[in-house]
Order: sequence, then C-alpha cells, then structure tokens
Amino acid sequence: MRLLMWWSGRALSSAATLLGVSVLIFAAVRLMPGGFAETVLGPFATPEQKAELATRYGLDQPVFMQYGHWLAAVAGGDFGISMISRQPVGAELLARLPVTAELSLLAVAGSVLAGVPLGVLTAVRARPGGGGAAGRLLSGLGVSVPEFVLGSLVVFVFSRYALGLEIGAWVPFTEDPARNLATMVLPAAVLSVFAISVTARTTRDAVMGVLVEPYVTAAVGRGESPWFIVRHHILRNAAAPVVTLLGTIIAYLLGGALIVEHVFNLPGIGSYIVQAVGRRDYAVVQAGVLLAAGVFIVMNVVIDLLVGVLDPRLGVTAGRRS
Amino acid sequence: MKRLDRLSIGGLACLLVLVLLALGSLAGAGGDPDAIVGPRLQPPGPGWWLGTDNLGRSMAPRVMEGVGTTLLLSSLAVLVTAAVSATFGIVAGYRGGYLNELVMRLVEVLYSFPAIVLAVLVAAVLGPGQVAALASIVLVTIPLMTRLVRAAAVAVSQRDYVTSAVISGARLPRVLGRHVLPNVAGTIAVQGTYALSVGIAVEGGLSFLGFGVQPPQASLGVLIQQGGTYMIAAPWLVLGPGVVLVAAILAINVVGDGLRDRLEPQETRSLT
Amino acid sequence: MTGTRAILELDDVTVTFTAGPPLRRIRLNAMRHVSLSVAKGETLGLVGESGSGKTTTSRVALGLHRPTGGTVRFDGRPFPRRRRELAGRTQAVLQHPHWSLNPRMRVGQSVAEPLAVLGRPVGDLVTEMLGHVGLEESFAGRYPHELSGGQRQRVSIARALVTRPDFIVFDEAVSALDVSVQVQILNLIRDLQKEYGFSALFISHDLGAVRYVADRIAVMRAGEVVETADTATFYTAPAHEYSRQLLEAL
Amino acid sequence: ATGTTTQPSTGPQAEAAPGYLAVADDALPSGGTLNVQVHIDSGAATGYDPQLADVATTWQLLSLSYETLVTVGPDFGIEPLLAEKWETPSPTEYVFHLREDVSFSNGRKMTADDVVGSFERLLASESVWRGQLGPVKSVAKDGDHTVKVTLKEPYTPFLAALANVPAAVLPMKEIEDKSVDPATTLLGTGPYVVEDHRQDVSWTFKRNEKYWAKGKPAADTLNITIAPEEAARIAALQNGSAALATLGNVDSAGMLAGARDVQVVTQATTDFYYLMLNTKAPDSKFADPKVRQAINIALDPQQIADIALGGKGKPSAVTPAGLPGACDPAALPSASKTIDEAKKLLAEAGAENLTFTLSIYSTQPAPAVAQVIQQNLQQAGITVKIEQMDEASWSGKVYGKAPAEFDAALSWFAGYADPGMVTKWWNPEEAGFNVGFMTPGKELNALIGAAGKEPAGAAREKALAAVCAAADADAQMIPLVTRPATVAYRSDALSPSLYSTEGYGNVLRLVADARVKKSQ
Amino acid sequence: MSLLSVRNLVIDYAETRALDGADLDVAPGEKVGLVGESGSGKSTLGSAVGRLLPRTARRTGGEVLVAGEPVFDLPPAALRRLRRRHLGFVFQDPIGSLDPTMRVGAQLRLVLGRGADVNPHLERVRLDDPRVARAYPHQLSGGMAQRVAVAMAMAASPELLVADEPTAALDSQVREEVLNVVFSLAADAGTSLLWLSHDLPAVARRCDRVAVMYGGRVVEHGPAREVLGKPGHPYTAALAGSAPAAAAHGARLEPVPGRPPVLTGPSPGCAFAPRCALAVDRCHHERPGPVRVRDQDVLCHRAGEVTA
Ligand SMILES: Nc1ncnc2c1ncn2[C@@H]1O[C@H](COP(=O)(O)OP(=O)(O)OP(=O)(O)O)[C@@H](O)[C@H]1O
Ligand SMILES: Nc1ncnc2c1ncn2[C@@H]1O[C@H](COP(=O)(O)OP(=O)(O)OP(=O)(O)O)[C@@H](O)[C@H]1O
Ligand SMILES: [Mg+2]
Ligand SMILES: [Mg+2]
Repeated sequence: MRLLMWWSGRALSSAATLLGVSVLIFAAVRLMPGGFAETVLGPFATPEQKAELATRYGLDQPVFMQYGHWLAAVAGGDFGISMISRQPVGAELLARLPVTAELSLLAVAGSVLAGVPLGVLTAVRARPGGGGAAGRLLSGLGVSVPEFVLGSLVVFVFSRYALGLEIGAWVPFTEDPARNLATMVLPAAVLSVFAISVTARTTRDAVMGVLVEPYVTAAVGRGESPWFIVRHHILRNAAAPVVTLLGTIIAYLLGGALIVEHVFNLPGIGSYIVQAVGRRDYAVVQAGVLLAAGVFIVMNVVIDLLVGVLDPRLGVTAGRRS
Repeated sequence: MKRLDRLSIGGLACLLVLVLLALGSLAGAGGDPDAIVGPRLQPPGPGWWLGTDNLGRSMAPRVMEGVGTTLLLSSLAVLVTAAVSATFGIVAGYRGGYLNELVMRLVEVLYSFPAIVLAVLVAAVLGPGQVAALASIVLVTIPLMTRLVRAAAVAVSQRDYVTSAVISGARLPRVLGRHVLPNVAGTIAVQGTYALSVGIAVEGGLSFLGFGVQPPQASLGVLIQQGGTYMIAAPWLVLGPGVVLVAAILAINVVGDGLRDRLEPQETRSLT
Repeated sequence: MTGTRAILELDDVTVTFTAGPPLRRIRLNAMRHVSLSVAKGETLGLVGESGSGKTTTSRVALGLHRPTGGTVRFDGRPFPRRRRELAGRTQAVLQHPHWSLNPRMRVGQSVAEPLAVLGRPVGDLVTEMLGHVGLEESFAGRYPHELSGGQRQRVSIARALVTRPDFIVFDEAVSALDVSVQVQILNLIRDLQKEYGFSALFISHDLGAVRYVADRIAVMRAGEVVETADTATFYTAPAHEYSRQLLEAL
Repeated sequence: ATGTTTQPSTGPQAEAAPGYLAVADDALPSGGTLNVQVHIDSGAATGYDPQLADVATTWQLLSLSYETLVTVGPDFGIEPLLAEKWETPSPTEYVFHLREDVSFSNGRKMTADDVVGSFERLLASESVWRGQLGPVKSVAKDGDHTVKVTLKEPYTPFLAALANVPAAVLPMKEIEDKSVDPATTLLGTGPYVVEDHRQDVSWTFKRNEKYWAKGKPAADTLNITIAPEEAARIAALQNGSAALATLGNVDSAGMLAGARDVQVVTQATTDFYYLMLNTKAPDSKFADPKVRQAINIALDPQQIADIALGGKGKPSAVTPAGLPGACDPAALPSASKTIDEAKKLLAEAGAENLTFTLSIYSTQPAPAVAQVIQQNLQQAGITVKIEQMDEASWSGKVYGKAPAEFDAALSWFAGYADPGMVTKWWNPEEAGFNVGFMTPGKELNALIGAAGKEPAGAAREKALAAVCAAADADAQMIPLVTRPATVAYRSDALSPSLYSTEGYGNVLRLVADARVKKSQ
Repeated sequence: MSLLSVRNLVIDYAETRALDGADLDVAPGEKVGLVGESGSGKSTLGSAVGRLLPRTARRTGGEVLVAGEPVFDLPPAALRRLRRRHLGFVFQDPIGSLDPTMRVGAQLRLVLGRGADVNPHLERVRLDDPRVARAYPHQLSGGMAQRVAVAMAMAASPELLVADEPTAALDSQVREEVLNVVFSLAADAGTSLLWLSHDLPAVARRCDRVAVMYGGRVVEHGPAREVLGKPGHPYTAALAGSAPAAAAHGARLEPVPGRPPVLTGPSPGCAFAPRCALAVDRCHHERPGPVRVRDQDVLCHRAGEVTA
C-alpha cells in the first residue's frame, strides 16, 4: 500500500520532469538556426516548396499548437515521422535501442567488474602520505583520455591487427551472437574506460566514508580479516552512491554513447539523434531526447528502489529518518 | 590541517607548467600559432619541434595556444558550474520545501538530456564558438554537481552546529557561507575536478562534431580531433596535444583527490 | 534568583511529526499538550526516558520548531518572524557532541562565532571562556576531530555562554563529561547564573546532575509532562509513579 | 595572385587505361557481394524521386536503379545508355532511338511513353534540373522507340544535362496509375534493385535480373553502409569489411599508405570551391567592386590547392577546370595582378582595414580552405574571422533569408559535365538560390546566356572565356579550386572500374562493372 | 600472569601526546574500571589494547601484551587471530556500531558462523523478542542496540572485553540494564572486563579494581573500593570528591582547580602538579614512579601524604 503511494508520488514527479524535458527540447529544436526547409530542401528550394513542406509537417501552425499536437501524439504512442526518411520515428528508435542498450550494459558491466575492485583497493590501501597513489593515477588516467581519442586509436589499431575483434559492420545479436560481440567489445571497452575511472573514484570515496564508521572498527576489533570486512560490511554500505552512479551512467549511455557510436559507426540512438540535429529533423530529435529522458527517469526510479533495498534506512518503507 | 600529499604536489606542479605554457603563448613565445611555416605534415624537426600540421603550421605554438584555450574555457566553465551548483544546491538543500522541489525538477530535466546532445543543442542554438562551448560544459556539468551538493547540504543542514549558528542569530548568508559551504566543499572540489575533465571532454567532443572553438584558434580538443585523422601518417599531430591533455586532466584529478583528502577531516582506521 | 516574569512560556503545546511517504504519512505526537514556563533567572530541569520528547520541547522553546498546536512566548511575546532579533539572547548546547561543532572551523572560531554574529568584539573572551570550561588556550587552534568527546562538549558550552544570553538550553550537556569536569561545568553554570541571571532549560538523563543545577524539575513521558515540581520536593516526595521509578534507578 | 611557400603538387596519377583509374577485370567471374561504405546517405526530403533530388550523394545512390538516355563516358564524353543512338537534325532538335530490350525491374518493357512522360513530368516539376535541361520546347514520341526533343533555341549542354539522374526515365505508367510512388519506391531500369534501406545506416541492393546489359551487374549483392566518420571507413577498408569506400580527407591516402592491398585513387571532379561575397546586405562591405577585386587578387588558389587540398585540387575559373572547353584560370585578369595592386584597390575604395567574417561549415576540408584564405588575405591587410558551424546552421545563414546576413561564405558547386552548365549559377535570376546575396549584372547575364547557345568549338571557348573574365571582375562569387574525390578499394577483394574524371559526383557510376574477387 | 599488560605505553597523535607512559594490568577474570578526566587518554588506551587506533596515532614507546603477545609487533594475520581469540570491544555509540544494512540476526550469524542459532545469544543479553533478530539496527532502541553489540562482542567468548563508555548515550534506567547484562555475561564466561567510564559510583559498585588516568598515564591502580574510598593520588581524591549525584541539593562541590594538561611531548614531571595542592618543586621536574600505598599503585611523589 505504502509502496503504491510512493509509486504515485514518483510517477507524478517523473511526469513533471518529462513535461519539462518536452518543453525544453521542443523549444531548443525550434531555436536552432538553420530551418528544416533550407537544410532538407537545399539551396535551390523555392519559397513555395518550403511552404509546402512546412504545411506537410504542420510547421506553419503556431508553435504552441505544434507543441500540443506533438504532445498529444506522443501521449498516444506516436512519435511522429522522420522528415528525412519519412519513416515512423518510434520504430526507428526501437530498432536502434538494442545497439545502444547492449553497448551501455557491456560498458557498465566492465566498469563494475574493474572499477569497484579498483576503488575498494585504493580506499583500503589509502594511507596518508602517498599510499594508493598508483590506483589514484590509474583511475585518474581513465578519465583523462577522451573517448574520441581512445576510440580513434582503437579503431586504427584494431583495423590493422584485428585480433578476432571487428570494427564496424555491426550485426544484430539475434542474428549472429559471436560476431555481434566481436563488434561490440571494442566500443564497449572504450566507453567503459571512462566509466571504470569514475566508478573507481566514487567507490573509493564511498568506501572511505564507510571506513570511519564505528561498525567497521567493531568488525576490526572482532578480528575479522580486511577481505571479510570489505565483503560483508563495506561493499553494501558503500553501494548506494556507486549504484546511483552506475544507474546514471547506464542512463547516460542509453541516451547516446554518441561519440563511440560515431567512431565505430554503430547504428545506435546517439548517432541517430545527432544526425537528426544536424539535419534539423525535428521529430527525431524530440522523440530521441524524450526517450533518453524517459529511460533516465525509469533508471532513477530503479536506482532508488535498489538503494532502498541496499540501505534499509533509506528505503521506500522507512517511516522516519533521524 | 593536513598538507597535500606528494602526488598532489606533483599534479600542481604539472598544472603550473601548463599554465606557464599557456601564458607564454599569449605573450607570443613559441611563434604565431596560425602562420604557415613549412611543408605540410612534417615530423618534428628544427623550426617545428612538434612537427607541422596539415596546413604546414608549426604544432608547438598551436599546442601552447591550445592549452590556454582549453584550460581557460574549461576552468571558466567549471567556475560557473561550481558557483551555480553550489548556490542552488546549498540553498535548496538547506531550505528544502518548494524551492528544493523546483530546483531538483529543473536539474532533473537538464540531467535527463543526454549530455552530448545537450551540448550539441546549445552549440546549435547559440552558434558555435567559445561561448557555446562554455555554456555547453556548464549545462552538462551542472546537474550532477547540483544534485550532489544538495545531497551533501541536506546532510550538513541537519547538523547541530548549523542549528547552533541559527540559534545564535546568524543570518542566512553566514549560515550557508560559514557552515554549510565549507562542509560541502569537499564534494564541490571532487565534482569540480570531475567537471573539469568532463568539460575538456565535452569541448573536445564538440570539436569532434564540428561545434567547438573557431578556426584557426587551437584548443586541445580541436588539435586532437584533427590530429586523430592523421594518427598513422603523422602521429605527432595527436601525440603532442594528446599527451598535454592527458597530463592536464590527470593533474587536475590528482590535485582534486588530494584536496578532497585534505578537506576531509575524518580519520580512517586501518583494516588490518 | 526567581524573576518576576517568565522568560519562556509554553502553553498547551502539541507537536505532531508526520513522517513517511506522501499520502501515507505516519503521525507521531512528540509533545502533547505541554505547558511549561521558565522564570527569569531560573533553571528548569527536564528529565524523562529516551524519546519522551525532551529535545523536541527544547526545539520549540528555542523557536526552531513551530508547534502544531498551542502557543509559545519568549519574554512575553511570541517568537519574532526574524530570528535575528533574538540574536545573542538565546543559546543552546545541543545533544550530539559529535556534530555540535563545525568540523572545518577551529575551536576558537566556533566559540567566537556568536560574538561575530552580533558584531561584538572578540578580545580575550574566547580564551577566557575556554578557561572557564577547563580548556587551555592552545585548544583555540585545534579542529574538533582533534578533541576527545568531553572536550568537544566543553567547547559547545563555551560557545553557548560566550554572549551571556538570557536563555540557554542544555540538552545532555554534561552527559559525556567525567565527574570532575561535570562539576566544574555545573558550577560554572551556577556561577554565571548568579552573576548575570540567565534562565536555563537543563535536559538530562542524569538525575544527579539535574538535581545539582535545577530549581524546578519537569518529568516527561511519551510527549506529556507528567510532573513538575521544585527540586527539593521532587527528590524527596515525587508525586507521579513514573517519577518514583526514575528516582529508584538513581 | 602571388604565391608563398608551397609544396609542389603531386603529379597526375597513373591511369589504368586512358580516362580510367581502374578497369574491372572481365576475366574474373561475376557474382558475390560487394561491400561499399560512403560517408552520407541520400538526404532529400522529397524522398527517392530522382527528378527532385538535388544532392550528389542522392544521385549516386539513385543511379543504381535509375538510368538516363545518355551517360557520361571517360573524359566527359557523352555516350549512349537507354538511347542506343541519337541524331541532331538541327541545333534545336534531338532524336533519340531507344533500346528495345529495356525493362523496368518490375518486368515491364520501357517504352517511348515512359521517356516522354518522364520529360514532361520533369518539366512540370519544381526540380532544379528543369533549368539545367535548357529551353525545351516540346517532347514527342515517334513510334515506340523514338523520342524527339525540340528546343526553343540552341543549348549546347543539353546532352550533358540529360546524362544525370534527375533526367532518368521513370516508370510513368505505374506512376500515373498511382501503383508506384517514386518518392518511396525505386523502380527503374538500372542494374540494381533496392532490397532494404535504413536511413543513415545502410542500403542493400540486389542485382536486377531483368537488366538489359548482358553480364551486368557483376556483383549479385551490393551493400552500402553509411559511415559518417572517416576513421570508420578507413578502418573498414583496412580490415576488409568494406571493399570500396569514399574518403573525404585529402590526406587519407597517406593514412592508408601502409595498409596492404588497399588502393587509393583520386578522381578529378569538376566540382569546385568558391567564395561568396554578400553584396546585398544593407551595409555590405563588398558593395564596391574594387574591394571584391582586391580580395580576388589576394586569393591564391594554387596555395589553397596545395595546402588545404594537399595538392589534389587545381585552380578553377567559373567553368570547371578540367572540362573540355573550360577557360584557363591562369589567364584570368586577377591571376596576373599582385598583392600591391590589391592593396591599392582597397585604398582607393577606402577599405584599408577591411575585416569580415567568413562563414563556413565544419565538414573538412572547408575549414582548411578557409584558413588558407585567411592567410592569403592577411597579405593584403584584410582580416578574416572564421565562423564555423554545422551545415544546417550554415545553410540557414546563407540561404535562409533575403537579403542574406552573412559577410562572406565558402561552399562548392557540383561542376557537371559541360562547362556551360555551372556558369548559370552566376545569373542569380536563373539560379535563384543566390538572389539573397548576389546582385545580378546585366552584362554578365547576357554573356552567360550567349555562351549557352554557342555550339561547341572555338567560338564557344571564346564566349566562355568572356564569361570567366566578367565573373572574375564581378567577383561576387569567386571560384577557387576544384574538389577532388578520393576513393579507396581493396585490390584483393575487388576489381572495380573508375573514371579518372567525374562530373556528377558519382563514384558508383561504374559499379555494375565491378568484379568481386572470391579470394577475399 | 596477567591477561592484559600495558607497559609504559606512549601514543602520539599529530601534535598531541595522548598516552604518556601508561601502565595497566588486567588479570584473567578481573573487572577493571578505567576512569579519569575527559581527555586523559582512556579511549586511546582502550583502543590501543586491540591496536584499533586511527591512522594518525603513532606508538612512540612501550608495548601492549595481550596473553603475552606484543599487540603492536604482530603481523596482521596474527593480530587478527589475537583479536578473535582474546578480545572483544563495545563502543559508545550503540546504533553506530551495528551495520545499518544488515538485520541483527544476520550480523550475529556473521560472527557465529553460518547457520548458527542466534536466539540463545540474544537471550543471553535479555533480548527475548524474536522480532529483534529480524530487525534492522535503526529499528532498535539504543539500549537494545547496545545489548546486541554486547552479544556480538561476547559471541566468540573473548578473554577480555573492552567497553568504552558503553552506556554514555543511554538513559539511566536502560544504563543499568545494559551494565547488568555486560557484567553478568562477563561473570558467567569468566571474561575479564576493562570498562571505561565516568560513573565513579557504578565503577566502585561493580569493579574489582580501578585504574585512574590523568595526563596520559594511569596514576593510580588498585582495588576499586580502596582507590575510590581512600585515594592514594591527589587527583583521585579530587575526582572522588566531586560526583554531583553525591551532593545534597543546594550544596556546592569543589572541582579540581585549574585545567587538564595538554601534552605535546613527555611531561617533565607530574602532569597533575600544576593543579595539585600538595605539589612541591620536585613534582614539576621529576616524573613520579610507582609507589605502593596500601593496596594501590600510585604515581605520585607524595603518595602517602594524601588524605581524602
Ligand atoms: N524531525 C522528526 N521527524 C519525525 N519524528 C521525530 C522528529 N524529531 C523527533 N521525532 C520523534 O519524536 C519523539 C520525541 O523525540 P525527542 O528527540 O524529542 O526525544 P528525547 O526525549 O529528546 O529523546 P533522547 O533522550 O533520546 O534524546 C521521538 O519518538 C522521535 O522519534
Ligand atoms: N584523532 C585525534 N587527533 C589528535 N588528538 C586526539 C585525537 N583523538 C584524541 N586526541 C587527544 O588525545 C587525548 C586523549 O584523548 P582520548 O579520546 O583518549 O580521551 P578520553 O579519556 O577518552 O576522553 P573522553 O572521556 O572525553 O572520551 C586528548 O587530549 C585528545 O584531545
Ligand atoms: Mg534528545
Ligand atoms: Mg573517550
């Protein structure tokens, strides 16, 4: 029952956020210089052609009317038609979602597997006066190499020495899982380098916070081994910020692992949105951003639930905090 | 308080060198970054000791200029972000209620925009250039920072020393400035350095997509992006600025971590 | 010692907390119809088991919390909308020694803060105040984490007393102190009270300490004041069953 | 103009045969799958309708399914395609004899009605190409396999204009009975049939089993991947996932230098970069022709070609360099003047400290060209601020308003296959797109019109030279350098045919000849 | 042989000397109270027994022997073994010393071993309600939480339980209950107890021996009633005379005059000398050594002369 109420509260605030996003993206798209007509029809278009195009996509109506129509359509599950491909945007987004989802999940899996241990290690080994420096350097290095540098580097190296991994030529997982993975491993690895670093640093921070807790001292006093303490007490207590971060990373990536998709030429959502921005394909940009926001919001709810499970004090069911 | 550790001091020194390089470029040291001085795509040699680019310009002064552009742009952006996030995060966290709700909704709206899409939109709306890059970095980095600062501020606001100050009759600016701010400063510092690296990445990413600073001005992002296409034929184009960029972000991060540890008064115990 | 007028009057105060998710809140009465008054120059001891509403009462008394029902008057008037008008007139030593001091401020700065708020010169007051609570001058330069639990508590007390306020709340102010320091502090409270006559709400689990400083004692249980009596009367002839239980444990 | 430090431009590439960079090896068996990567998909809002397509990338893709009466051969010669042969009884009359064995990919035989209908549909449309076709008076069939076109007046580029996709023969019967919408369906006589298209992702073409040319197309399947990122295309070539790819960077050949079995060739195209100086803005800095001339003089196209294009382009006049009959850019008046003369002109115009903004889009090599222009003009004391934006913003800025608000802008023209075609764009009244920033000149317009009518020969060359000189003096749109097209392919996977020159930006022009090597 | 033996232990924080040569012995089965002014180093000494000091703390001298093993010189694994076998700790903050993310039962099982029955252990600390095992720490009252903490510390039947003000955060009734639990459990298991406390009457009532700390040293050590009733050290005398609970209403207690010392290095003489009524010149420069007064060991040059 209480859960239900919590959900209704969340649903309301999520709706508010989505509405905000929709207004913002709608306005931004229309504020962008370079109208759709010039972009798509090219320099030779006549005013009549432009007008005809505007009528076709309802762009001649007052802006708030356009917004209203769009919102109503979206509420009914219709994301509109791409002005370039003339295909329904919803279907195209759906077709691209698996690519981006797989990429983000792989990247996040990588960052959990590598980042969390690294973070724990650097925190537990941190000593005033330089200890843990190697770990700090390592995790610093990860955030220091921009995706587009690393991505280009990887593309160059691996296109010469394939090592069983492929660049480009993406195939759906359902078609050929092995080849799909072979094409996804590298971009996911490039993406996760940054995520690993951030995860490691957040983990380090959280673990440092837990290390000063009396129950950790109590466990040390009971003669538990560091590994045991990490496993049973630290991981779970430090998990909340890390889970929050990971959720945010997933959401971010789902919204478009743009640069990596671009560099590796993967047909994901990020590259779709950015190409659409470049072409002023309004419906696509709007729908793409709304989808990304929706994913983000859902992710956030999931994170909150998860964090609540991890830390009963913060849970949905917690009656009071003090 | 604790002194900065050796690693952080190394980072600081590294940053100092980079700042000096940037200042040197402003003062004209290293030569005109836009002048075509020799044949295209020459490997490092006399006259162009970091090689020449695809227009025959010497890379050395370009890298120096690039350091300046990038550092200035991203640190300015981070300052703005830090100021805005700290203000909103602290006030929302301390005050709670509707203000909090409003700020958090706004932040969430921004947050749920995919970062680079947000940046691209900003650049497209404002027209490309430094202002757009700045605004993009700010908008991309604000949500996370505001959220975290707010969370920290909520925790700090419940502390008894804040209540004590209120009881003593301290005005809001004093309560926020003397009590809440310093105690969320660690969060701001860590997030600030993180934002700085994100900022540099966003700037580079924007250049990568063609929205960055305007030619012929160099920024590390632009140089690396352009050099990237020459990675095999002329690796020096990407190596010079790449190494500098990595050094810069690394130094910033290391210093940020050091600051965090320094600002954190709590003491840890060994697990063994 | 007893003033003519009450500095603080709580009249039929009820505080209800709501907690939990929206639309499905739990209501909890932390204070039920509490009426109390503290005369000028008087110390009222407030005792009761954990969770009985003592801290909540003190927050209401300090104007930090608006009661759900009933009225609060400070110095004959309701609390002003702007706290600032009361600056320096009320102070408090709050319950949790761990969080009572700003970890980024040196002890000296913390103690000087109430003066700074008032714009009064600091002078030697900080050193003097630290001396009163048994801390030597060098402590002014330390950070809270470099203090033991008791030392921290003493710093809070010094901070509360430095402006010579009219009304002070001591919420478990001496619980973390060893007896000799406890006595020193309790004596200090008594001496300063004699010297300039502030009023105090002295909250404690420790009936011994309460007896030592309080003029009157109020006993709380589950949000209600079950007994109010003169100290002497209370310790010799408690009226309420619950008071008797408390005294047995002493 | 004066030259500064430059690197000698690379000499002409070795040709596989006269006019060919590569010739497909007929000895190889046909069949197989050909993987191609290009940098951009067709992007017309009008869909697949070839008549409305005005982007070269769209022409390139549509040309796989649609064919024209005539086509462009090596070195811009006009060759038969759907018309077996043609006659020109008079300078205003063209009679085309259609091949009899041509069917659309749905199996229906192509007839003269389709040809006439396509012509009429095109002339009635708002297509840009309508203007390029010239002064067509009438189109009529003469039997099932003959079509006669009558012009109002002589128009020399007519055949060249017919050789491009917008003039393709459409299945008019199906279009008229509305069973086919050319905007959404490709149904032509060409070698390939679309099997699948995902916008901005890929195309899959299957061989047209009904194709009239025996043995063509060689490859059974043609996969075209859209890879906007150059590095991705280079990678695909290196690891063999693409057998052929278009490259945008002039230095990509160098990038692929070490890669085994990868051939990089540069097609000379007739496309060329040009600089627009806006004279229509309310207080235009370029209203005085002297200012524009000074800029024209200070520009150093050779340096632009050498530096910005890595020696791959060459200076061009209004008539694209490389086309038979085009004028010699070195003979232009501005080419022989010095920087001092430019400075003098500026001084006379009272514009000594001229500063202006050059709007460009971010796609390479435009930024490189702009930066060399900036360096060039600095010699004459002119300060250029470069404003780089995405293509959409750029077109909004340049074409969105009349009068346009930009100072100067950089772009390129497709040069087509006849020197008299692109010259039309110097007449804003006819071109339309530049009315917002270019002031029409009566004299120049007359010269352009006259050159169009002049039949090929010395007189035409003279007329064209006059156009070139007049445009050079007018200097509202200043031609700079040609725009080379780089193509790379895997010699172990593919034996393609490629012309040395290309007028319509169609790298895939001879793709039906390409043989896939099984060895891959 | 004593179970715990602290020998001349010196512990420094960054600039503060917290222990300045402390000596302490606890025999098997003994209940020892550790009292002293706040800041005198009780917590530091208590933590040092299990080498649980914060990282900024340094051992400058001396040693701590638990069951004959030098705690500060053991390799990590051996140190852990020693803690497991011989030591148990209970701290001041009851809720904080339990893992907030784990149910009480699960935490106990972590100590007891998988599958163990936690109920007897909860019953030992008088937590009979079966719901306790399923509760999270924040759902417990302070008294209950502290009893859980005691149960956890006692689960492995340590030979020495160090309790650092285990009841300071509890109200007086609950305080008694918890102390009863601690003492009866310790008595049943034959566990020695080192109890850090401010509550002198309770110490006198419950402990066999008491150690009084001042300025980082144990200045007096002996049977509880003797020490608190007939102090051998002037500081103990002052301390014993100032319990507010003992004072009649309206009476005034006189605390020890002056301020507690803050050491940055070894104290040149007796740390109490500046506040001591009996101090003579020698007290200021010469560190007092242990003197036997009746049953007490006293660090004072004038030990015999004190009259309480
Ligand atoms: N902000 C709050 N929100 C919800 N409930 C609260 C809040 N503050 C206090 N309570 C509840 O009100 C009741 C009274 O709490 P209060 O802190 O006044 O007790 P106390 O007598 O001071 O206890 P202690 O001796 O433990 O300090 C408790 O049940 C507490 O849980
Ligand atoms: N982390 C620290 N850094 C620096 N100094 C410290 C630290 N912890 C304690 N001290 C100092 O060491 C001395 C002993 O502290 P300790 O906590 O052992 O005292 P205590 O006897 O337990 O006092 P209390 O009764 O108040 O808890 C004090 O002077 C204190 O200021
Ligand atoms: Mg309380
Ligand atoms: Mg202590």
